Amino acid sequence: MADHLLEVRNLSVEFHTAGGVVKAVKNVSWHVERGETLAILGESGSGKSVSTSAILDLIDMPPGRITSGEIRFDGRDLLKLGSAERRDINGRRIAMIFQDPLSHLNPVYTVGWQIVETMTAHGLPRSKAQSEALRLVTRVGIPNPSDALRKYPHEFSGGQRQRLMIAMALAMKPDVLIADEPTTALDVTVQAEVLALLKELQRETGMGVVIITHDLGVVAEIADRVVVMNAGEIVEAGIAREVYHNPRHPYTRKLIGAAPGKGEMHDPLPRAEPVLKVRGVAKTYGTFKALDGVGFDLMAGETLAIVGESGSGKSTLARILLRLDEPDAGEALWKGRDLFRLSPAELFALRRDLQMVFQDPTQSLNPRMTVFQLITEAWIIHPEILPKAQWRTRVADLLAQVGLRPEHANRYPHQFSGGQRQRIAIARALALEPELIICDEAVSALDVSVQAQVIELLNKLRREMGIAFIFIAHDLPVVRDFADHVMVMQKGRVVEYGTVQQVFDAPRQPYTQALLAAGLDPDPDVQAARRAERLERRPA
Amino acid sequence: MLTFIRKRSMASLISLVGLVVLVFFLSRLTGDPTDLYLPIDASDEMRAQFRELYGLDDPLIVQFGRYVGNLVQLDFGESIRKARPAIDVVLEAFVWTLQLALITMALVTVAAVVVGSLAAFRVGGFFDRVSGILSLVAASAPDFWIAIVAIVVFAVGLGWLPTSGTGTVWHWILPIAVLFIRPFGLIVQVVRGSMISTLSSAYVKTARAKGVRTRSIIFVHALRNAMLPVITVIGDQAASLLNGAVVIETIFGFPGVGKLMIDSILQRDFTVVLASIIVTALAIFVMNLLIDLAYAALDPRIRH
Amino acid sequence: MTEATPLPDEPSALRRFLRMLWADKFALAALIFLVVVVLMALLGPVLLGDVAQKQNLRGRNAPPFEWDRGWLWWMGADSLGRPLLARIIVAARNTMTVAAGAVIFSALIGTTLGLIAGYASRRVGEAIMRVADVIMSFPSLLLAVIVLYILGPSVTNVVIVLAITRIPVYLRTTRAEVLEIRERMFVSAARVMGASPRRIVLRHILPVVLPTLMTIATLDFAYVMLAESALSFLGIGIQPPEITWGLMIAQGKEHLTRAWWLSFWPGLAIILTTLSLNLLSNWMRIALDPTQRWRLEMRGRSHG
Amino acid sequence: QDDKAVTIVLNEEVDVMEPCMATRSNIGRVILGNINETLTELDVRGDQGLMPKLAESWEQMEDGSWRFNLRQGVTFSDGSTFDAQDVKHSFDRVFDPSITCEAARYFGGMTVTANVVDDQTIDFVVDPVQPILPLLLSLITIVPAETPIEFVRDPIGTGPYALTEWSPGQQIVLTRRDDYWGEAPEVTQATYVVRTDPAVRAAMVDAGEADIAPTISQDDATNAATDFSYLNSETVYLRLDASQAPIDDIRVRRALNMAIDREAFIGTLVPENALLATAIYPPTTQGWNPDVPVPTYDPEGAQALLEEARADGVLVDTPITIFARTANFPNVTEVMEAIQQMLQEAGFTVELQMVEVAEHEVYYSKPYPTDRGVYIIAAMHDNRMGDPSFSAYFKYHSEGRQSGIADPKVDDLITRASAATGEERNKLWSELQAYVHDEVAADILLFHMVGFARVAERIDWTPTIATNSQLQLSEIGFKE
Ligand SMILES: Nc1ncnc2c1ncn2[C@@H]1O[C@H](COP(=O)(O)OP(=O)(O)OP(=O)(O)O)[C@@H](O)[C@H]1O
Ligand SMILES: Nc1ncnc2c1ncn2[C@@H]1O[C@H](COP(=O)(O)OP(=O)(O)OP(=O)(O)O)[C@@H](O)[C@H]1O
Ligand SMILES: [Mg+2]
Ligand SMILES: [Mg+2]
Repeated sequence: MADHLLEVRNLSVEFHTAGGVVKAVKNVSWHVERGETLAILGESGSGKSVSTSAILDLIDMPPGRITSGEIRFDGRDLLKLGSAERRDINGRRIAMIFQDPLSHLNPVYTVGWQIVETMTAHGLPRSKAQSEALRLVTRVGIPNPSDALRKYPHEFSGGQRQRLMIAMALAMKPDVLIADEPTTALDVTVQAEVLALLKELQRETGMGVVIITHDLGVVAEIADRVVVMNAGEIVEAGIAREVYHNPRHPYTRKLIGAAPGKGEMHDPLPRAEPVLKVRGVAKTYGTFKALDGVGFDLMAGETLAIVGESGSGKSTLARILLRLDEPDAGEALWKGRDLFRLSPAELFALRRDLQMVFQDPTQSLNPRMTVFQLITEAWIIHPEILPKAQWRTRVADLLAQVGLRPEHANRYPHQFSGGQRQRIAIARALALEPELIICDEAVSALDVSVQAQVIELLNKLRREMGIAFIFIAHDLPVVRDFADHVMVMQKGRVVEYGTVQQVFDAPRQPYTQALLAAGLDPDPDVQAARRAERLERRPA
Repeated sequence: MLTFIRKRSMASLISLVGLVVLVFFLSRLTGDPTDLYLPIDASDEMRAQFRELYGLDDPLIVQFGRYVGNLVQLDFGESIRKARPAIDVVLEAFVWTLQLALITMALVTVAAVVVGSLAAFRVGGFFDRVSGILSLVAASAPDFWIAIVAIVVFAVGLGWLPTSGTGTVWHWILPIAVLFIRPFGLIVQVVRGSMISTLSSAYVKTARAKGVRTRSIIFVHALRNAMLPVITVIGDQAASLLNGAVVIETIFGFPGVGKLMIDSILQRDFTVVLASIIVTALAIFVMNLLIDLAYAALDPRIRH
Repeated sequence: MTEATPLPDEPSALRRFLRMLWADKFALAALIFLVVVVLMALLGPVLLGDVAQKQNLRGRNAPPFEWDRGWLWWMGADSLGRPLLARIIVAARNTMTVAAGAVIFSALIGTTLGLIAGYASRRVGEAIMRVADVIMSFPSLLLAVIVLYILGPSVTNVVIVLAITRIPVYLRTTRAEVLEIRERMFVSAARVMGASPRRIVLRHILPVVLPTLMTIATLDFAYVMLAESALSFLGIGIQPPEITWGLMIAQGKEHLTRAWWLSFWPGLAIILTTLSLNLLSNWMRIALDPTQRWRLEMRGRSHG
Repeated sequence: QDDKAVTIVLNEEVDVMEPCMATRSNIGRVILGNINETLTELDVRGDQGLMPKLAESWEQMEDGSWRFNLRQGVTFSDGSTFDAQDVKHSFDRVFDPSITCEAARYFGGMTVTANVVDDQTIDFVVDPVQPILPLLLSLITIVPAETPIEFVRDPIGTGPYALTEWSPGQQIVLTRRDDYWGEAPEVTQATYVVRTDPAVRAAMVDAGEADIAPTISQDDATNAATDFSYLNSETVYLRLDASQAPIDDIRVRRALNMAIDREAFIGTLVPENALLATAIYPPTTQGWNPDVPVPTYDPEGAQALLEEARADGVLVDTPITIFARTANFPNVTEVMEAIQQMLQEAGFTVELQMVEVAEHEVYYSKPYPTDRGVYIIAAMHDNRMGDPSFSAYFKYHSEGRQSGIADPKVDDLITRASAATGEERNKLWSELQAYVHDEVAADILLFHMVGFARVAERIDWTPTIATNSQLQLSEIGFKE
């Protein structure tokens, strides 16, 4: 058998948990060549992250255990290497971009320091590393790069953090880059830039890229070959366009069929008195204007999608509406009462009506509570919702609604994959039966089939219970399928606002147009055509 | 930051005033220094004369007014016992205590952080078990017991070190070693506990993925995140050392403030009690301020 | 969407805990030892109260390990010829009352204030911290003299004194941690759900702080027992004929060079108790932390 | 290093170096006889009684006043010459109201006037006439006439040594003077350090860091070559307050005395060489009565007495608290616990409470607290002066500050004895001792205590009954 750049053979990983042994990865084999991009697709929780963590020796052992297999790199089995040799490979020859950037960045060091460290750890002199860091940060598109290096992770938006992670991983120009959902938190324009960046680096250095994603568009854009995982096993593997056009496994078929952005757009609801009227909201951090005169109307049962550049203030707006942060100016009238001027007691009565699903599922779930406790907490706080006797059935019900199994109720958040965690967070929000849910990138971490399921669920909730949504997302096909109105933000301001049809079919602002143009099609052929077109337009 | 320090100093001043008022009045509830200073067969005239001489016959509030009046002119009063300005007596002793406390805490901090971190790195491993038991024994061993055994072994038996007293650097070794033990045991445990949780966090994984050395994963990535509870405990231990290590000072004949304070309390030498409380309180306030600054320095999320 | 199946039954929490306890033999031994200590505390004074007080000047300072004298004498006798083993058993009650009382009170009060200081408004927090400064710089010995002079020496009053002096550690530790934890996203999530500050603090923040506090509290057990010994020794703590382990150590100190066992056994009792508490609290910290629990569950499976 | 230099390790901090405070034992051990001298001196090694020091001779005049002839050719360490003016100033200084000199306490109830006759002669007029004035003068340290009326930090005296260094908390150094009037002592320099812990003091001599540790603990005194015991003039006793029921009943007081097995303590909790006390002052005191018996240990007798009292309606079951001072003397707690048990066995209801010194003082001295129930106080009394007058008035006179009795006969005996001289004086004191002990059972006398000193092998020195309060360097020699 010819030597591949990186090859995983018959890898099996299991975890010990309270509920018994979980076989997270079963006999998985794949390989990647120099200059090639392998995409690993698959349902959330199917073992994508675990199988790649094994390559860098990042699985906690115990409780995890590699029960079989080998990982060949450079002619050696990584699983048999000593820690010093392992360390030399990690970060320098094989690098990784993690799924969940906030918790993977050390909160007490500046991002500059963390990027520089990647290089100094492998012997680069500090001064050289510093200028290199600046270059990298500029390259991944962080505004004010030299300032940014001196800032701490919590001072960045989700997308910015993701880009910083990418900068860190690329620092040593590795032979193999493992990217675990690298663009999940990015808006499409930035996503396009990042993917272009990856491709460019790949061309420059000939690195092999293993990209984990659930976004078929990303696969179409970048992948040469695809591996599809389900329940810990590889169910399908092959050339990207072949898999897309001739999926053999039913799961793959389902996955492809579920790709969003193909359905009917919503017709606008008849205009009525808005339940939420936001005017002139402003917020500055220090001298930085995160929000600048933002306003919009939202009617009952309506979905307002907020799209826009990463760092444009979408999450900040959400936090302010929920009074997690205090605004500097503006008002938000919920059924005529200004949310910003309510006393804590008055606010409490309204809390149930307004819920939020956070961008980062790991951090928003209390690690010491079981799923059952997490969900039922809502009913402890608002006992009028549900009598205690019905809790158990209702929890099972909610879990089923978000595509989880009832036995998951006794598990703790760390025992779930990223996507599963997000579903728990959604279930928790639903438990309160709110009138408005603010979803901050709530479905970004989900694979398309689950995403479709969740969107379907949200749609149903909207239809049946009249729940309104503020839907922060960067995934335009999803927005297109789900939203009634779309608001486009850039640099803390609203640049465009209109119905879905208006925004998608006739964007007025150049930024919106750029955004739409950057969207990816799940069909590799379509993407290849677009790429060719782009190349033509750009003078050589 | 300067405004923070200024605000804090003002607040601390209020605490200090509160402390002085509290100590002044409460301590006078515990008896009259006359009875302790004069021999028990002293005559009534002698007693009256003594009280008048030291103003003990005035109402308490008058005495307090006088004390505060002098205090604002930085006059801490005379020590009845030692017939010297109380502040001189206290500062003399405090310099010793301060040195002892600083040296001990510096050593303790370094040693405990290293041992605790390494123990946390391999939970349940050999090093963890051994250091765990040793540190717990250290944290619960009676210090005078160790002190005397140490003197008998190292000074009398082996003749390596002087038994007690001050003078050369050798004289410092035993007191510091004995003082070291308890806080060391305690802080090792706190460091270990705190490190276990930080070592399992996601950013430690990132560091591993970057190929960072184990040493720097432990001491750079995890440690700084784990230090928050640790410095609080270090502060607490330092405060109790600043308040004086009575037992150690007594046994090793170390002229520190702890022994001075307990003697003055037992002899009701109130001016010295107050002066030493003011001096140590100032030191403790400064230390707490430094600790709060350290919090902010360690964790950017706490900065405001 | 599929029809919801009802939730499966949880495995009984008690059984799970017992299994995890079985998995950690150290913790199990520690628990057994502590149960014995508690039994000693409950029954000792009733069963052995008289034996422990019965003096025999001719048999004073009898050395340990004289197997022919009856088991009560195995640890030797004190300077009044009373069997040490019996005395240690009887002293367990006062010792545990003082230590547990002081630790529990100070931990409760300190933690509560720390939670308030960390989560309430800045001004309230600052005020509480300045009060903590005052307590921290109020020398514990002076406090002891004041309280015990005014209220008289008794177990309760010693508990009060020791509890007050230990408050600042818990307070400061808790506050420092709360400041960090309150910024975490799951706290925001709870706020969005409308959780009251009380609920957030108790349900979401406290469990994260608790392991650290538990480590400190178990070590404080030793600290308090020894501090009580120092108080007794200075004549301002619990006094004979009441007995505590600390007092036994203090009394045995006089005879340290000739009859080491007088202070050795009670010292050992303190060390073992601390050790047990700490092993147990380490176990608890793992057992209560869902991300760490596998350590015990796994071991339980492979061994049991 | 000079091999005639010695280091002495003391047990108690020296707070001030003020000559007029030299009656306080921690200060006296450094100053008395070393830096400052007195007119007279009590012989504690032989039996010569009162000996001349700075006074060459003295006599009582017709009118009861005393005339002292002073030594000539004596200079202070600052070079000035010693004369009667210095004596007068020293004397006046002690009684000046603007400083509190402890020596004044021995002159309670008298007015003393010092009159300079000439440079070498001084008269003391005492009202009322004071037969033991020469003895009292062994307590007054002589300082130069220029000494200010405030506490000094650099004492100047006529003694063989001068203070050359004092770093509080660390050490005090005395250096031998070349111009001393008397015979030059062997020790050239003495360094005093303080260690509160007895085991450390003993260890220091062992380790060669110190030459003399005047007080070490009984437990540490195990080496016959270096460790000496000495009667230290302290007497341990339990003071009874005869004004409180049921202690006001003589039978109860007797029973208390009979219930205690004093012998059992000797060689166990109390050192072997300690003596059972029959007076509140040690046997070396003038007028000590050898015929007063130690109360016999007789628990049954005690019980019988109690029953008898109970039958007469005395409330013998009233709980009695023993208050004792922590760290008052070695093993104080154990001794008190043992006494508690002995009393309980005899049928008393006794509680024990150990208190710190300030609280102890509240119970010990008048006015006695009335809200603390019936109590007995354990105390230790020091009379090293060789005359009962330093004890009798305070402890037994109805006006005495620590007296528990009010007996006209006792008052009368004390008044007469204090004024008497010679054999008459001794007889009266003996009578008082017997009466107080046998007839009144005023208190429970326990032990005359002994102390232990550790002396390095090269040093030739033995402790005396005065060692507690005085340690004359001139008495220290070296073995060859
Ligand atoms: N520490 C752990 N303990 C127990 N089970 C775990 C642990 N870590 C992962 N698992 C389980 O392993 C399985 C695979 O997880 P993995 O993180 O690889 O999913 P994924 O494919 O990356 O999903 P996503 O797309 O949602 O990130 C999941 O079912 C998860 O529950
Ligand atoms: N605590 C803070 N301190 C300083 N700056 C902050 C802070 N929080 C957010 N910002 C800044 O405010 C801007 C808006 O952040 P926000 O999280 O709202 O962006 P976003 O639109 O949600 O982006 P993304 O899509 O990447 O999540 C960012 O530029 C960020 O750097
Ligand atoms: Mg994953
Ligand atoms: Mg965001």
